[in-house]
Amino acid sequence: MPETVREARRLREERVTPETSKIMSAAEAMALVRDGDHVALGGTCFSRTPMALVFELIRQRRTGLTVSRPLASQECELLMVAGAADRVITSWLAIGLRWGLSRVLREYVEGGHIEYEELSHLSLGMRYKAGAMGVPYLPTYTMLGSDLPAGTAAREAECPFTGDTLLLLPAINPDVALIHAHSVDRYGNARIDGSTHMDVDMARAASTVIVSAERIAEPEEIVAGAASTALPHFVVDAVVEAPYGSYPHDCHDRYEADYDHFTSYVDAIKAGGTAAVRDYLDRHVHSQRDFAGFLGLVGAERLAEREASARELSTR
Amino acid sequence: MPETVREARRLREERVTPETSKIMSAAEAMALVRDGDHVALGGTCFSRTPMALVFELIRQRRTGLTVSRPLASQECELLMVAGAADRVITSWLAIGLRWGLSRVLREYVEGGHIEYEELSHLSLGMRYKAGAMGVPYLPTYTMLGSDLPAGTAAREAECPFTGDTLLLLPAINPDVALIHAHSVDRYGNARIDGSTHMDVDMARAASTVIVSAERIAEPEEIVAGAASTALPHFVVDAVVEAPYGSYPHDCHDRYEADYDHFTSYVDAIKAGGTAAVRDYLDRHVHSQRDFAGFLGLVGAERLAEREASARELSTR
Amino acid sequence: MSTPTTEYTTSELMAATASGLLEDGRVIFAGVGMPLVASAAAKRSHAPNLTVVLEGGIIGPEIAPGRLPISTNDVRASRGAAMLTTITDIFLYAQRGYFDYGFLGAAQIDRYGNINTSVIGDRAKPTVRLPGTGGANDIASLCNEVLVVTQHEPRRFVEKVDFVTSPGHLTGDGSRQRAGLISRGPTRVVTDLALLDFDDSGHMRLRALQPGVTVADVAARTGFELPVHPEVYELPPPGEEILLALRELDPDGETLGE
Amino acid sequence: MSTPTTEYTTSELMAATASGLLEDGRVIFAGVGMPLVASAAAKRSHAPNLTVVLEGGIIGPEIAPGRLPISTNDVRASRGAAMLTTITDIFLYAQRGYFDYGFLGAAQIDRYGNINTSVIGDRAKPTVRLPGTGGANDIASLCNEVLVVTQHEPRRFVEKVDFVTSPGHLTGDGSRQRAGLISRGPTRVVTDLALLDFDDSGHMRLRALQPGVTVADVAARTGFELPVHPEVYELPPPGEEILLALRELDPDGETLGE
Repeated sequence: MPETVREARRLREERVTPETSKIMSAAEAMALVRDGDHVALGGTCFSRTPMALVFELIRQRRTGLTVSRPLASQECELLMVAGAADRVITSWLAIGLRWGLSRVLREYVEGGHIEYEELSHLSLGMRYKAGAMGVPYLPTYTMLGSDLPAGTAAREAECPFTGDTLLLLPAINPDVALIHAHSVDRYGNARIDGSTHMDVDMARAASTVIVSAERIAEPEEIVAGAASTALPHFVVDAVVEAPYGSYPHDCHDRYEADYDHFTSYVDAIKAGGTAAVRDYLDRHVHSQRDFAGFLGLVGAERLAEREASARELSTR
Repeated sequence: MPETVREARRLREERVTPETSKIMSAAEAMALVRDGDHVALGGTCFSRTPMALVFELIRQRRTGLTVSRPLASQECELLMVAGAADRVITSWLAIGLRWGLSRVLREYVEGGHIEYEELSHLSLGMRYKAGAMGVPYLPTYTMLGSDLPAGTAAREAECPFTGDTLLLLPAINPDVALIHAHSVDRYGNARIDGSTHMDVDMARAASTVIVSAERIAEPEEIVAGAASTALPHFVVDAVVEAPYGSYPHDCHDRYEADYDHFTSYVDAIKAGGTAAVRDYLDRHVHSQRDFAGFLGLVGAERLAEREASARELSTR
Repeated sequence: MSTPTTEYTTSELMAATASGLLEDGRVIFAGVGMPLVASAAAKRSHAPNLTVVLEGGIIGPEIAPGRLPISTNDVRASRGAAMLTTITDIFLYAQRGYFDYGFLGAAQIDRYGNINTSVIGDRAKPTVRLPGTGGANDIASLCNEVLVVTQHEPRRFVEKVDFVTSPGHLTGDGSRQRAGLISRGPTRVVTDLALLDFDDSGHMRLRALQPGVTVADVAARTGFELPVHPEVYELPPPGEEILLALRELDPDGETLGE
Repeated sequence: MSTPTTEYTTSELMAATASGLLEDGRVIFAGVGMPLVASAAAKRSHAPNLTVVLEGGIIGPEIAPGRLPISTNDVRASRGAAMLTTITDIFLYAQRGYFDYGFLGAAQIDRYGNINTSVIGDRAKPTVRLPGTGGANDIASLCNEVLVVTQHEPRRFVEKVDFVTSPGHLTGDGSRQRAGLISRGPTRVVTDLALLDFDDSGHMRLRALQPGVTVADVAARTGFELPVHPEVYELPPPGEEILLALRELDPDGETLGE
């Protein structure tokens, strides 16, 4: 990762990202990630996780990654057990409240097998935002007085205007951001429906940005909803078409998460420990040529059922 | 204006803004503004200016105001000549490039009749954003080395992480923000189409927020486009229905500005100096009971023509 | 639901008590699980103009009965919302002072209302690695006042938390303000045994008892000495309206079953 | 247009020269007026994949012929854009390093490329109060490199600007970097007489001449001593393609009439 925001800026200055087609396969896009990179993952918890890209990253057996994410979930368990990630920066890690503590997190942290940095949600958000704004840090009043800052790069400082105690959060400029969007045109102009979580800041902070999307839109469609464009083309380096690209996680207004899938996954871990996660990876990732293979295992019927479930909830 | 962001926070903490109807007339809403307040005006240059509210503020003969705005235009000339504003904070003031230098600005600044603080666009944006984020300042790399910071509240500081020279911009927390939106529900959930300029930050920074809108929407309509809501109800204190509420300025995708109106206005000033502005105010503001009176002078035909002109440009 | 409203689970009792603390017309930042159910039920009963805010960047969701959100970001959580923004942005609203209440659960809470959801044991080499703060630290740091709801067990109510994830009154006597925090911190803790508040020094105090519970019962389940308010009183049992609202939202007892 | 492309106005000449500096595939932050017309014309001729950005928060507008924006925020300016965001946000993209070129006009410019659009005379008591910086200071501070287009008049090309609104190379010799600025500053100035660049010390220099102009002509219209590049050359007259593009955009000569 670039040491400073100025270095990140220099990398960005050197790069020309013209308005030309950036469409490629997930495999081609994940070849842009190098061992040891800091990879920021879009979405949060089991929502709008760039799962098609994460599966491909694991399939390509990338190693030594630092992974950051607002709330980490199954995808981070997979990345840890696959040996892809050896450092995680997040505010929280579990599958979801209903599935209890993460056994994988417990084993990896309690056993000292992973470097784990816990930050509050807003603090991580400020770090991405500083990176996106091109400033070395942002000040806040959060995390003060707690035991959290001691384990992080944050530092306290006195406000030169008011004398207040502030916590300064230094910029994160990830090497790579992986984002799953609802639609994107071939140039990279991306649209995300619903909450954009921390995706926009993490992408703009990153040196390389890969966007997968439920579908490729025509540029005219992006123009027609220009006020809803989340990322402009010049932020984006690669565009990947990935229908159901967050599955088994959810995608706002498109499909609910596959809660039964999570339950089977967690039950298997309860019974077999992290070996069950390796089995999961063998079956769902390594035995499959691509993400479509995994979706084939899930089956069209199940996908349709999760879509119907999201439609039932819609008030739009 | 509250001295610090903490004081602004205390004011906001004390206030309860429940989800109940906040609809009132422009006259009632402008009665919330006190002499001497810092009033931030939404939109920029001749775009989406809250003109119905500004006209009412002048009609009520408020005085001693500090007015801030990203690019100031005709509305600030009117506020200066009306004697409402005696301090202006902006990055630029003229009607628009086509109409040359502002004679009013020249007379008021060169004659020492107004306190005038010039900040760069981003610097003013950072000051509103700090106020909106609830932090005492934000750091940037802009304005360094130029002659602009000397006349402002900004100060240089060394970055504690990188040693870089940074310019720290202190928060502005206006007493009042006046915003013109495309639609708003009775609770204050407001939608702005197109660029939101600096409106969202200035509103969230302010202690009192008054939103006028082209039309009042049903809450269900706001929900249906929830990702496009610019301001949530708890930020907003008053809701004013004001069709053509930016006129003679423009409103994105609704109507173009009335360029002929500007030309007549400027020609009159060229011929008669600031007395012509007083005539303009007498005719368009003080002789009218409300903004509808002004629109009546403009005439339905002209309004329709400006709407048609905006439609011709639409690619949506 | 066929269960009569004279019977209720421990969770229903806690949710009902917590719900009763919420004044109408306010804005509440709720965590998922019991805080969200209690808030949504309040909105369906005595506080129709309560605005619920969720950390996924969701303002004013309408929770569908039987479809309680499982996370504060999921498809269910954003149903019927008036505004959808980012995670970071929602916490910036909190920092600016827009949120009257923050509403949290707790794995461990101490005499000063400090909450631990990070690690049991040593930070560097924990005995149990918990999921972590999520937005809880920010809610505790930034919302105007903080409400906590948790079960009353000695292992939860400890002398001193192993790790301060979410700041309460720290070590009391103004230490919260001295640390630079800009909001009031926890004001009430709701449990299955009691309603607790905090004295002027920031120390937790027994304020009221759940029906049929004694002061001694509470003391026995609290891992530190708990002062008793001079006018301690007994809370009423949950009213019919709030119980029906809770059961409509959670018909299968997913959140309130125990 | 009936005017043959062998004839052109001074403004058309400047716009054509400026347009020729823009490489395809880049992102350009353009001010309204000649910078925008030159950028839009480049996009219609040799640089179809150029992305224009306007300070109103507008990314990738398609300018309608005959409907040139009058401000960088108006209804015309956002036509056909791929993204509409805020003013502040667009400058944050600049700060992050996304914009290859910033493109400005100038009321006054000095030997180090510093620009004044604020005041003639004393700041506190100016002789002429100009409209001010708008986003010009930010463009000059933050875009990766800055292009300037202005008429070549002695009152514009001054020894030292009365007020540094938009920083160029300040006092030369690395002073720009020492002030903390993070980008390169001005690299080229286009006028009706010449194309100027900057030497290693940050001093403006005559690089090329417009057709039929001599070095002496330029010196006579420049208010400071102007070094001449050892390989000074004559620019070609505007090509037919760019002139037609300019005239299609501005058929009534509103911007390029003089």
